[in-house]
Order: sequence, then structure tokens, then C-alpha cells
Amino acid sequence: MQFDWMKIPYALLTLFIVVNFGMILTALVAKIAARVGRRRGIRIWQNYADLFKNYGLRSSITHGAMFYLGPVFRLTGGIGLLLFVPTIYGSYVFSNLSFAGDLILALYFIFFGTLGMALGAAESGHPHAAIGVSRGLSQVTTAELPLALAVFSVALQYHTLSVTAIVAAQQGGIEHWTLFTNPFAVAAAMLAFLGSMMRPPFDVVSAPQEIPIGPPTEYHSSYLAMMQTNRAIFPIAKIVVYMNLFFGGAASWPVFCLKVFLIYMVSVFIGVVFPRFRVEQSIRWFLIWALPLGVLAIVLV
Amino acid sequence: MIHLAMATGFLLILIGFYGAVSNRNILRMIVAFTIADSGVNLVIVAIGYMPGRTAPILDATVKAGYAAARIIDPVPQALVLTAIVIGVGVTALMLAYAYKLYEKKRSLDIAKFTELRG
Amino acid sequence: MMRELHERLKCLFPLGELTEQRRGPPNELAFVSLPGAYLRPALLHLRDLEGFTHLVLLTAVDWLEEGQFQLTYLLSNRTQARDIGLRVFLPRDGATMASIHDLWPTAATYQRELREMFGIDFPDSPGVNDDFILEGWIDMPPYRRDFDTKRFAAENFSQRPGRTTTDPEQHMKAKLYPGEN
Amino acid sequence: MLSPLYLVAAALAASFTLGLLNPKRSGAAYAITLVTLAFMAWVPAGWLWGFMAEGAQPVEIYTAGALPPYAINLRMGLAEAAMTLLITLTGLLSALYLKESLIKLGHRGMAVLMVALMAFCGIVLTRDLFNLFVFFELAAISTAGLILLSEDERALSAGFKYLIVSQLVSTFLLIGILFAYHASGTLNLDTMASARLPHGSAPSFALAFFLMFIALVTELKPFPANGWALDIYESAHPAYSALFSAAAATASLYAVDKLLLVGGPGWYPMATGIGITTFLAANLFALPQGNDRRLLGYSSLAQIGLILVVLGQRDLLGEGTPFIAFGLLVSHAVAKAGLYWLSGLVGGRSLTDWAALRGRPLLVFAFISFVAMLTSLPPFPGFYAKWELVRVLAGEGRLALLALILIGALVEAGYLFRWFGYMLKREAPAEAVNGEPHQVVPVYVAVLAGWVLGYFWGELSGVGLGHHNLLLSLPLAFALGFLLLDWLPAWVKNTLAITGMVAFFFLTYAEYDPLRLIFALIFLIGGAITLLASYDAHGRRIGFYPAAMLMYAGMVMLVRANDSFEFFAAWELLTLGSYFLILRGKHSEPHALSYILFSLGGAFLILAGFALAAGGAAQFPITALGQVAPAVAPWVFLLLATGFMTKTAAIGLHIWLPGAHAEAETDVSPMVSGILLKAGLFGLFVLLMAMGKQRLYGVELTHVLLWVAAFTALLGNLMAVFQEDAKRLLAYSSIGQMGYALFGLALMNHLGWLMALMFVINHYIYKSMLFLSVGGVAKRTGTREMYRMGGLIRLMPLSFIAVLIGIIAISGVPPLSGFGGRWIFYNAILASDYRLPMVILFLAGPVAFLYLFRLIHSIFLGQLKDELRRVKEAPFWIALPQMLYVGLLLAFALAPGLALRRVDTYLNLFFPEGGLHWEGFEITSDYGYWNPVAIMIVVAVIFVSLFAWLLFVNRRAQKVKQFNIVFSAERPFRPETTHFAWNFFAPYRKALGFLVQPYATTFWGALTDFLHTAGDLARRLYDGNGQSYALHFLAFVVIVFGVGV
Amino acid sequence: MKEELLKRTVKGPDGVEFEVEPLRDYYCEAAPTVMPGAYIKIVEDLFNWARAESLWILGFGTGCGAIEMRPLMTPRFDAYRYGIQWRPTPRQANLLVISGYLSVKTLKRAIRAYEQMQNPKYVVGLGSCTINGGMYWDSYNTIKRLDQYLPVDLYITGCMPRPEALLAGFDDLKNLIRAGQAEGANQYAENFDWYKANQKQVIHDWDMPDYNW
Repeated sequence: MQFDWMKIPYALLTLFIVVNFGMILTALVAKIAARVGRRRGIRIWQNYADLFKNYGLRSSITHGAMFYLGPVFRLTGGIGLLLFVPTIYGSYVFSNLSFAGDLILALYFIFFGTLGMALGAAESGHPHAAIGVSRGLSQVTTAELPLALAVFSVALQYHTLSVTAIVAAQQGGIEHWTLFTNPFAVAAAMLAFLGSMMRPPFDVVSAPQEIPIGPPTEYHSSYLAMMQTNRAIFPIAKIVVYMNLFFGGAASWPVFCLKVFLIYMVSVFIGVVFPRFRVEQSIRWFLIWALPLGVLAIVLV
Repeated sequence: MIHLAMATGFLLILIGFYGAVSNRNILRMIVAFTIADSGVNLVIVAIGYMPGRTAPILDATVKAGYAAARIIDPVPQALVLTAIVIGVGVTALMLAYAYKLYEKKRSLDIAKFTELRG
Repeated sequence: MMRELHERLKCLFPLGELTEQRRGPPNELAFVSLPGAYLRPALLHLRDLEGFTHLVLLTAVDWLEEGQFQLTYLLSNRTQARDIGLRVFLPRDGATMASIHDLWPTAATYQRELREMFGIDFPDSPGVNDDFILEGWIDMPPYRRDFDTKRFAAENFSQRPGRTTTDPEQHMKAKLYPGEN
Repeated sequence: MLSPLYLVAAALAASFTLGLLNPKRSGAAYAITLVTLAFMAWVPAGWLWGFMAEGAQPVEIYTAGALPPYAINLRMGLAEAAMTLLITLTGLLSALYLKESLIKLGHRGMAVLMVALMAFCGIVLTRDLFNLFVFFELAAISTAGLILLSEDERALSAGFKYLIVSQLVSTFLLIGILFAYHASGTLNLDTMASARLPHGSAPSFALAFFLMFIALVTELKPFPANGWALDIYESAHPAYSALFSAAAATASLYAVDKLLLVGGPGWYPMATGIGITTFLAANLFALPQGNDRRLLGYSSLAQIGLILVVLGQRDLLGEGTPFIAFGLLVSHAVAKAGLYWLSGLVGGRSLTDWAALRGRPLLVFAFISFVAMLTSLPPFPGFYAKWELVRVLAGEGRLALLALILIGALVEAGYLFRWFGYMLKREAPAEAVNGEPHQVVPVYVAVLAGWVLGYFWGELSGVGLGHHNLLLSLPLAFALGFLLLDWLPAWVKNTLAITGMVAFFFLTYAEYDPLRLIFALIFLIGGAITLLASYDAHGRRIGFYPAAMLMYAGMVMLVRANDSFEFFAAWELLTLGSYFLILRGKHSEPHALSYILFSLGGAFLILAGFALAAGGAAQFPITALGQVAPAVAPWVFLLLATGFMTKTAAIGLHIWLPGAHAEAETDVSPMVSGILLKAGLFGLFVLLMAMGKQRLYGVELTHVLLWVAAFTALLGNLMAVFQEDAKRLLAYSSIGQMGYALFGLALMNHLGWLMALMFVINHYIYKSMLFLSVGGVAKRTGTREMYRMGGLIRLMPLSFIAVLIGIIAISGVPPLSGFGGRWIFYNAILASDYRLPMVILFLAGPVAFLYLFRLIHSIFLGQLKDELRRVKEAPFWIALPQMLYVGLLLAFALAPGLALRRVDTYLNLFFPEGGLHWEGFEITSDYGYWNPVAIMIVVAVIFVSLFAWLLFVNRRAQKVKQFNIVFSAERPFRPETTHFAWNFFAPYRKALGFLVQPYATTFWGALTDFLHTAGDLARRLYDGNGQSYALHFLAFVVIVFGVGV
Repeated sequence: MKEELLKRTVKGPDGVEFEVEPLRDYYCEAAPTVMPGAYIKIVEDLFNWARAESLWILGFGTGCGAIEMRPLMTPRFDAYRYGIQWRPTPRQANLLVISGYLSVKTLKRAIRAYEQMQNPKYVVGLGSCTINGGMYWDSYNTIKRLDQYLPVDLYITGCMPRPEALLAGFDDLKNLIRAGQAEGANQYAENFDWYKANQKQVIHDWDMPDYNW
């Protein structure tokens, strides 16, 4: 098999761009939310300061081997997800490592970080970590369901599992986007999206006032920094999948930034308006509202 | 004549059966069975009887050569003997049982011997 | 109203004088003292027959000079909106009182506090000897009036040198009206 | 060959001699008795040998020097020889067994015994009706005499009840005989039979025949006229009961058979009806029995009822009747005699008292051999007979009868296996079994006879029907060989077993097609790897290896089976072997019982399915399933699929699995979960390959399967989520995984099957690994409750690694092999016509995360408990296979093509469309692509770099202990209160718990309760009063007459 | 000593009995060490800048001063804009604000929380009570000088100081950090014995390891 070694620096370039974009994007979002609350909000570079500080902490403790592996799994999950999906449509440089697998790989790789993080958190022995994981996993079972159905529907629609091919099929105008050709799938997927963004009403996992702060309770310094890095990458990587599947992908970086920002804002808007669900409430919510949409999507496609 | 005998036989059998299931006393039951036995024997003999023929005994009056035409069917006659013998044997055995059962419980009521059930 | 109650009760228990703090109705509040031995029947009577179902608080007063502790059991009748306080006096030395945690479970907490802060014992009260507010306390119970908190603080805590105490009244006067005296 | 008259003469002569003997010299009398009985056995033995080996012809013996009808004649043919041999041998062994009792009774008792046997032989031999009556009366008198001489006082009343009924019977019989004679003019059976046609239809003859028939049938103790017999069975000395059950029943059956010869086919339905009613009723009544001998009594009645059914089906079975009837009869006689003898060794009369046998492995072996004979399991004669019976019944369309027989047989298996479970698992009574040699020897002879007969029937079946003799097949012989080697230490046997399995694989390697190769690989090599864990066991481990190897033998034979007979035999063998294995667990008794019942129920469905498919053909190749007539094909499909699905524990049929897998021993759980479940999948593979899609009433059955599979996957996973017991969790997880595999199969397309196969391989590896790991942990911690564990990662790192790799693989997260399964799954559903069932399956997927996380967290992560602080790593031999599995899993993840590529090509035979393309490391489907190596490398590189970076940054990290956690500025109280593990998914239960209400368990529980209660209520019919029994008989006569008319 | 901290004998699953000593077996006993900054000055400067701009306060209110902390995050004062935010777990916080009087009982918890934070970490004493006891100067139950027990980087005076004062104080703290002068954690490690002696002098039921990791 021929392997183009240039793919590695290209991939790192994508990674670099996305990390920085993610850092700024999350800060921007926080700032917007602050402005809604009539605050000035954090400085746009605040995330960098936090990140450096955490990497720069001098002491750290460890609870054992899995404690190390938790953040490693987490960040690997984020980077992997990013790199297994082509970022910019039609660009060889930013097609990343998508030769390794198709949409299904991306879909299942989402869980890689979740699972690893759960393990690392559990190793700390902190009950809040376990409670948080219990909630998170419970919620994910039904939150992912509409997404799976939507993906199934989209794959049926385009008759392929290749992300590139799906994006290609949506080119040629906004009316070709899955958003318009398969609205039920998109609706279902966007509801699932809300459930996976750790924002209200689906943020009972970390529930800051109740079980501070869920799984990462024991994490600090560079462990935490690694997870912060992931928090910059992972939402973007996930949104890239959504963008590619439902919103026509992006052929250039500006379009990419715009679309990612807009999709991100969906969860922010919902999040600032709704209060938090309990786990069983959110499970029921997904089953009652999102699941039928997903079923419609696969039946009608 | 045959029918009368046979009817009597069956009547005896029925009386015997009725006695056997309606009397709780073991000895009475045995007697009832003896009656039924007699009925059976009567029926057997009646089956073998043919009107106008003689007993199946070859002697001066019945020559061997004509026997087939003159005598009644000898087989039931022979069988009834065996049946009677067997009946006696069974009755004896039942009486032996009755004795032992009485020894055991000082009672002859069949309804009292129901330890085994279900 | 309280007087009627007092009259009624007097037939049953050797009560002291009624001190009416607030006249009603509603919102009556009165106190009456009685010997410790009659406390329990009186509480039961009040709770079960007179409708004083709620134990508002149980507290103590240190009558150092008289050599007595005063326990106050404050009960509330919610339907009639009136409270009655039963006062019991016990000798300060080896102060012991029967527990009423079986009448009101919440009493156990009050008794634990009194045990810690005044050194009044309530035998059989659940967890009465456990630490309540103080942890690892080594001196006499701090709410006793013969406990010298100032001396204790001076001995136990390192003070910041140079600290002065000013009488607030004098201080403010000097600050606000510097011209005067 | 001695004249059969000697049978009568010797008995009479000896009896009279005994009468002349000095009563005090009972020792000598006993010797004479034994010699006489031995002689009596020798006579038919000689004849049997003559018929079998020397081709002798049947002979007629004429008494009184005249030909029938003028004189009585006896016949000695093959059947008679066999039966008299059976009778006399039972008599001889019973006499041996009765040594003390007989010597105490003195010569009278011995004489009565000999007369009884003589009478039984006479019943068999005679061809004269009245003679038959005489022998019956003799038998009755001597039987009653024997009972009279019994030690149990209760036997007295039983004997009297017997006499009452026999009086009634003899009345009917005698009158019947005489009227028959009157109508036909002869007493000779053969003459009467040959002269049947002219007067056969005459009502008088019919009535006479009815009287005779009903009288003789009553000797077979039909329902409800059988209360008296039960009392005798219960109260008589067990050796007598053995005699009655084996010998007397044999004689009576043959008498009825002879009589049916006279009556002709017109009477067959009546025989069938009485037989099946008795069979069902007796089995039902046996269910609530607590007394061993009465239970055996009921079982006897049932078996004889079944044989009566066979006699009643003579018109269909024709030439095959003796093969079937004898097969059932000898199984019954040998087993029942053996069991009665055994019951004499057991002190208490409760079923649980049989636990006393446990100390004697040989007796345990005897017991289970008998149970297997009674339940018609291979390799005993009953198995061949059952197969043949079902084949013919199904072939001729007597399906209702077939169903009733199978239901009754299942009930019978229920109480017999429950009893066996009691024996192995209940607390043994204080008094041990003290079998004298003369008591034990008959039992051993019976066992030996059972096995020899099994071989013999195998040969017969080979000659007549072209089946393979099971006892001669190499795997089974290998497995049975371990019975002989059981005295060896466990590690020797383990080595032998592993060597044998590996060697057999390499010997037969070339014979499998790619699909079967995968299964053979899992069964043989996989089994060998799992067996490595068994090195951990010490001592001799009696009974483990025969059972395990029986299971493996069954599985190998399953893969190698060509026709339905071999397939089914293999199926039963593996079921039986796995049952023994499961039963070995400490608390597994009820679970093993439900396992065997579900399995046998499934097996019966399979049996019926095959029989229906064969349509009466003796030989039915598996591949011929594809050519089944369209009218029955969907039914065959339904039966077989349901049968196989009991093994894969599809939802509704799953309730046996959790307990069975969880309670099994540490090294058994991976066998029964990782390997055994695949047998069911193999069956489904075979079925679907041959039959494809079937429609029933317009419903496509594979579509139904799809829904069943989806719900199995979802509910299996959901139930796993709520388990506290680690092994139960894994067991439920297996249900879910099997649901996935079944789903793949039911998709009926190329990739669906490939996915199913991938699940087969994956599930074998990771479930074996997980069960071993969890088993090792449970062994070390002494509990299986996960919340009692916690924080074991540091103490048991290897087990942790195994579980970690296992759960990543199961969850389907890349880069491990579970992802391959998911990828193929997605591609498969895209190619499928169905969409809605996927919804359920999509939900099932993430649910797996829940229980997997719970498993690893509750055991290995979180807080370590006080008492577990010094726990050691799992024993070497349990850890070793786990590490092998880790290696296997990684290898399979990297190169799935090694295993799948050939199968992929092979599947083109069935689905030419939709296969995968294998280019280098990349795998491409019609929809997507997947490069396992690339994924693995990418993930590994990212992972390792990040890990190295984190390690570098934290190089000075302080290693802390378990309570060094932030706790709102407080400190944890104790590890038990800090470990969040119990009811881990409480909110989830709140939201979706309604889905996992135990409906199936409730349903099956209610069904068994109903049967139990029904049996318990109905058996009050037998109120113990002799007069009631007489009335029962009369009622029976009236009912049969009414129905018959 | 509480019962759950006493030495106990337990029986393992294999039937062997052994002793468990909770304080030794469940807690790390290591003492803190002095953690030097980055070897390269510019890196340390960068880190110090980052530390100054990212003050994560532990959400732990000890006294009445806690009431003055809440408004910090409201739109009126909006401390977020200075990189200040609350963290609910000491692991992730690097600033411990002792908000007012500190009773002996709470001191124990404060010490635990402080020690569970990671180096570098800062302590700010808020209000008179932390400085000299304030109005509780003669209380039998509150400490009078916080710096005897924890390395205080900065005091903010007042009873109570208003949020504006807090903001000003945080600003001063930032300057200290940027200048590399806020090395409380290392001081604490250096003078560990002294701090422990002081702490144990007032905490009479010391039932935890000397350093709570």
C-alpha cells in the first residue's frame, strides 16, 4: 500500500487550525452568552491562559494507570474523530486520514473518548465521577439513537457511507443539502446534537451545583489541560461530521468557520433558554420527541 | 334356558360387583367377589351349552364317534373347572389378606387402609 | 386563654406562676416552671391532649449564682397559634436530665448541643456524647458562665501583635465629630 | 437350545423342591433359587443367541401332543426370547438383590418368586387365550403373594387393592375369552387372528374382544384405572417393584400386542388413545411427587402408556414396530429396574434423600444413565426408537399425537432431571449409602446392559435405517473414554482432552467448508484454549471431563453431521454434556434444570421439524432442507428456528441462560457461553442456508426473526444493565450479543451473514475472556456481587487488562475487532429490505456501554474494600488463556481477513451480490470502506504520543491512595460508602425499567406452576381406597367403551 | 479518633486475617516538596502570566465574607472578565479565599482543601477576622491569625470588604503572581513542620494524615 507521508504534516496542520479555532470559538460563545446576560464576559484569549496555566501547574497527583489513560483516551478520541473525517471538501490537504474508514468509523470513534474518560474518571475512586458517568452513559443511549437513525437515513439516501461522497452529493446549491432533501433526518440528528453538547438542558452529567463536577472531579493540571484541549477539538470534530452529513460540508475555511459556528450556536441558543433535565427526563424526551423523527427519517427516505 | 342361565350369571356378576364396591367390610367384599365368580362360572357353562345335547362325557351312551354331534361344547366345561380352581385360590389369598389386614389395624373397613394415596 | 390552660394544668401538675410574655390570641407566649420529675407527664399531656405537637426548641440558661441550670422546653400549638415554655431547674453540679428524644426525635439534637455546650447530661439520648459543633474540645463546656473565653483565646490562639481594641461608641464619635472633646 | 418348556418346568420343579426342603435351610433354598433363575435366564439367552447369530427359526411347542386349536401351543421367537430373557434376568438380579429378604422369608417366598417369573414367561410364550388367562391369574396370585411377603406394612393394603382390581379384571377377561371362543370357535390366538375377517365385524365378537382387551390393557395400568399399581410400586420392596415394573409390564405389553393381532387395526386407535392419555396423565401426576418410588411408579405407567401408543400405531410403523417398541421397552425396563434397585440403597424416601448417592460416583453414573435411558437420550435404545417413532408419525401426518408425545416426554424429563439435580446438589443425608455387593451388582449389570443395548440399537438402526452407530463415532467414543479414565488426576485428563481436541481438528481439518471450518475452529481449538483454564483445578475433578468432552463431542459431531439424524443426535449429546457441566456449579441446580428443560423442549421442536421435513424418509441429508415441500416448509422452518433459538436464548426463551451461565464454575462459564451458544447459531446458519426465506400466512419468517433478534439484543442488553452479579451481567450480555448475531442471519444478505459470523468469532473470544476474568476475580474475592468489589486494578492487573480489552471490543469502538462487526452490520442493513427493526437494534448498541462500564468500574476501579486489600491476581492458568484471548482479539482486529475472507467467498454461493472486496489492508463494500490496519496505526500513534507527553509532563506526579480524593473538604467515611456501584443505573431503571419486567420468567413460572398444581389436584383422584380404585376401573371401562363405540 | 479511622482486623476472602490501618492504608503519607518553577525564565514568566490571568477560586465559603463573594460574578462586577472563575473542586482551583472568620472546625477543612490544590496555589485572607480575629478576637473557637496556619499571599481588609475591594485585591494578587512572588505553596512545603505544629496546636482532634494529597 502506498502511503503519502505528507498526509502527516497536513493532518497536523488541520489539527492546529482546529485547535485554535476551537479555543477562540468557545471563548466567543462564552462571550456571547455573557453579553446576553449583560456582562462583558471572558477575554477572547482566556482559554489560552487557562490552558497554559494548567499545563504549567507544577505539582500533580495520580490515582493509577487508568487515571493517566482517561485524558489520553479523551484527546485521542477527539483528534481521531477530527482526522478520520475530511475537513474541507475537495481539498487533498485537508482530507486528513479519512482513507482509514468511512462514516461508521467516525460514528463509533465518538465513543472512544467517552469510554476512556469514563474509565479514567472511575479510577480516581471518586463517587461523583461514577455518578456522572452513570448519568452520562444513561443519557447517551437514547441521545445517540436519533443520530444513528439519521445517519442510517442519510446513508440510504445517498447510497454510500463515504463522507466525501455524501458531501459531494450535496454540492451545487443550498437546496441540495440534506437539510432540505431529508429534513426529518436532520431534525432528528440536531436533537441528538443537543444531547451530545453537554449544555443545558442535557448537562446533568457534570451538574456543577450538584455533583461537582461529575467525571473530571479529580482531574487537574496537565490532565485537565489535555481535556481542555479536547474540549476545543471535539465539538468541532463532531460538528464537522454534522456539517458534512447535513449541511453540505465546507469547501473552504471561511465557510467551514461560519457553518461550524452556526451549528454550535444551535446548542447554545437552546442551552441558555432551557433549564436542566434529570436523566430519566432527558431519556424520555429523546424517546418521545427525537425518536419518532428518526423513525420517520428512515421510513420516508 | 341358556338365556336364563346366562342372565342369571350376569346378574350374579353384577350383584357381586355391586356388593364389592358398596360394602366397606373386607369380608363382605370377598363374599361379593365369590358371588361374581359364581356368576362368571355360570356364564361360562351357559356359553358352552347347546340345546338338546348331553354332557361331554364319553361313556356307553355317547360313543366317541358320534360325540361331536351329541355332546355340548366340552371346552367351556373344561375351562370352568380351571376357573373355579383359580377362583378358590384367589379367594383364599384374599382371605389371607383380610386376616393380615385385620391383624394390622384391628379393623376390616376398607376405607381405613388408605395410607397410600395420590 | 393561657390562663385557662394554666388553671387546668395546675390541677394536674405542681406548676409555678405563669409568666405571660405575649398575650393573645393569637400568638400567645407564656412560660411556666415545674419540677423536673413532672416534666415528662406534662409534656405528654400538652402534646397529646392540648395540641402542643411541636417542640420549638430546647435550651438552657446558666444561673451561675443560684448554682442552677434552667432548661426551657418551648412547645407550640400550631392550630391555636400559641406557645408555651416549660422551665425546669436542675442543680449545676452533675446536671442530668431525662431525655425526651422519644417524644420528639429532634430533641436528641438539642440535647446533644446542651451536653456539649453546658455539660448537661441526657442519659440514653442518641449520640449525646458525640461531637456536635466543637471538635476535639478540651476545656470546660464553653457556654457555662464560669468559662473565661477571653483567657482561653489568649492562651490557645496566637494573637497578632499590635492589635488594639477600641470602644465603638468612642471610636465613631472621634471619627465623626473630631472637634468635640 | 433348550426347549422353552423348561422355563415353566424348571420354575415349577424348583418350587416344589423348595417345598420339600427343610425350612431351616434357607441358604440352600436360596442357592437353588438362584441356580434355577440362572437356568431360566439361560434358556432364552440360548434362543436369543440362536436367533441373532445362528439364524434359527422360531419354533412352536405343542403341549399335549396335539396341534392347536385342540391343544395349547407356546411359541419361541425372537421377540419371545428377548422378552423372556428380560423377564428372567430381571428376576435373577432381583433375587440376587433380595438375598437377605429372601433368606429371611424362607423357601415359600422364593417359590412364589419363581412362580411369578414363570407366569410372566408363560404370558409371553403362550399362544392360547385361556392359557393366557391362567398365566395372568397365576401372575396375579403370585404377585399378591410377593406383596404379602413384603416387609412394608402398607404393602398389605396395596396388595389387597390389587386383588380387588384383579378380580374385576379376571372377570372381564374370562367372560371376554369365552365369548370370543364362542364367536370364533377357537382359543388359539393365531387361528383366531387368521379367521378374523369373517366374524371380525360381528358385534358379539367385538364385544368379547373389547372385554378381553380392556382387561389386558388394565394390566398395563392405564389412566385412571391404576391407583392400585402406584400403591404397590410405592410400598413393595424395591426389588419387587423392579420386577413389576420391568418384567410384569413386559409380559402384559406383549399380551396386549398378541391380542391386538387378533383384534386387528380397528382397535389400534383405542390402544393409542389409552396409551397417550396414560402417558400424559401419569407424567403430569408425577410432577408434584415427593416420594421416589411412587414417582418411579408414575414414570413406569407413563412409559408403558407410551409403548402402548407405539403398539397402537402399528398400522403406520409396520415392520419398524418391534424396533421402536422394544427400544422403548428395554430402555424402560432396564432403567426402571435399575432405579428401583437404587432406591433400595437410599435410606430416605424423599427425592432429596437421594443426595446420599453422591459419594458413590459409579452409582451416580448409573443414575444418570437410567435417567438418560428414560428420557430417550442418545446413545441409548430409546433415542433411536424415539427418532424412528417421530419420523414415522410426522411422515404420516399424525402431528397431534406427535405433539402430545413430545409434551409428555418433556414433562417426564422435567421431573427426572429435577430429581437428578436434587441428587447431585442437595444436602446429603447423614446416613451414607451402604450397598452390599449383591445389591450393587444388579445395578451395575443394568447400567452395563443399558450401554450394551445402546450399542446394539445403534447397530440395528444402522442395518435398518442406515444411521451411523453413535457409540462408534470417534468424538463420542473419545468423550466416553474419559469415563474410564476418571480416576486419573485432573491435569492428566486435561492434557489428554486438549491433545485430543487439537489432534482431531488437525486430522479433520481438510474436511470442512469455510463456514464449518470457523465453527470447528471455535469448537475444537477454542475449546482447547478454554480448557487451559481447567489446569487450575486440583484433585481428580470427577465427572468434569466426561461431561465437558461429551459437550465438545456433540458440537464436533454437529459440525460434521450430514443428515438430520446425526445432527439431532449431536444436538442431544451436546445438550446433555453441557447440562452436566452447568450442574456442576455450586448453586446451579435450578438453573441447570431450566436449561435442560428448555434445551430438550428446543430439541423436541428440532426433532419434530426434521421429521416433518423428512416426510417419512429414513435418510434425510441436511442439505435436503432446501427441497422440502412448500406446504410444510414454513412449519419446518418455524420448528427448527425456534428449536435453535432456545439454544441462542432468544427473548422469551432466554430465562434459563443467566442462571446457567452465571452459576457455572469458573472455567465452565466460558465454555457454555463462549462456545456452546455457537451451536445454536450454527444450527440457524445451516437452516437458513438450506431453506432461505419462508413465508407463513403471508408473513415472512425471516422478518419475524429480525424483530425477535432486535428485541433480544435490546432486552438482553437492558437486563444486563441492571444486574449486580458480574457473571449474570455477562450472561445477559450474551443474550444481547446472540440477538445481534441472529439479526445478522435474519437479514438474509451476504453481509448480514458475514456479520453474524464475525459476532460468532468475536463473541467467542471476548466472552470467554470476560467470563474467565470475572470468574478469576470471583474466585479470589469470594463473591460475584460487583458492588462488593472495587479498586482491584492494582491487585489484579491482568484480569483488568482482559476486561478492558474485552469491553472495548464488545462496545464496537474502533480500533478493536468489535468495530468490524459494527461496520459490516451497517453495510448489511443498508443492503437489507427492512428498516424498522433497526431502530430497536440502534438503541441496543449504546445500552451495551452501560453494562460494560459498570462491569469494569464496579470491579476494578473505584474504591478497594478492606477485606480485599490482600487479594492476589487470578491463578496463572486462569490468567493465561485470558492473555491468549487478548492476543487473539488484537490479531483479529488487525487482520479480520484471515478468518473472514474465505467465508466471504464461500457466502457467494448463497448471495453472489454484496460481498466485500479485499485489497491489501483495505476492505471495501458497496457502500463504504474500512482499513483496520490504518485505523489501528493512526489510533496507536495518536494514543502513544499523547500518553508519552502526559507521562512526561507528570513525571513528578505524586502517587496517592484511594482516600486522597476531594470530598467537599471532608474525607470519605469508608470504602464501602464511597464506592458508587450498587444500583448503578438507578435513573435508567426509572426511565426504561418497565421494559425489563420479568414477563418471560413470570410466564414460564406460571406455566410450570400450573402444571404442578394441576398434577397435584388431579392426583387426589387416587384417594387410596380400594373401592375407589375398583370404581375407577369400571369407569375406565365405561368411558373407553363409550368413546370406542 | 473516629471509629472508622481506627486500626481494625479484617478477614480476607481466603480466610486469612490481617490488619487495616486506615490512615496508613487509605491515605498517602508523603510530605509536600518544594516545586521549582520552569528552568527557563521566559517559560516561567509565561506560566506566571497565565496563572495570573486564570485565577480559579475554590468555591468554599468559610464565614460571613462568603456573601460578598457571590456578587463578583454578577453582571455588575463580572469578575470573569479578569479571568477569575469558580471551580467546585480543589483539584482544579488555584486560589483559596478564606472569606471571613475561620472556626477551628472549619480550619481543618480549609487545610484539607488547601492541601488538595496543586502547586502553585494562592491564599487570600478576606476581612479582619483572618487578619487578627476581628470582632471574634476573644472567641474561644476562631483562629486569630490565618498566616499562622496557611501561607497567605494577600489580605483584603474590611468587615466586610466590598466586591470592589476584592477586585482590587485580586488585581494586587495578579501583580504578585506575575512578579513570581506568590510562592505560598513552596513556603508551605519549606516550613511544613512549623505550619503543622501551629495547626495541631489548635486542632486537638487531628485525625488526618499530615498532608492531604
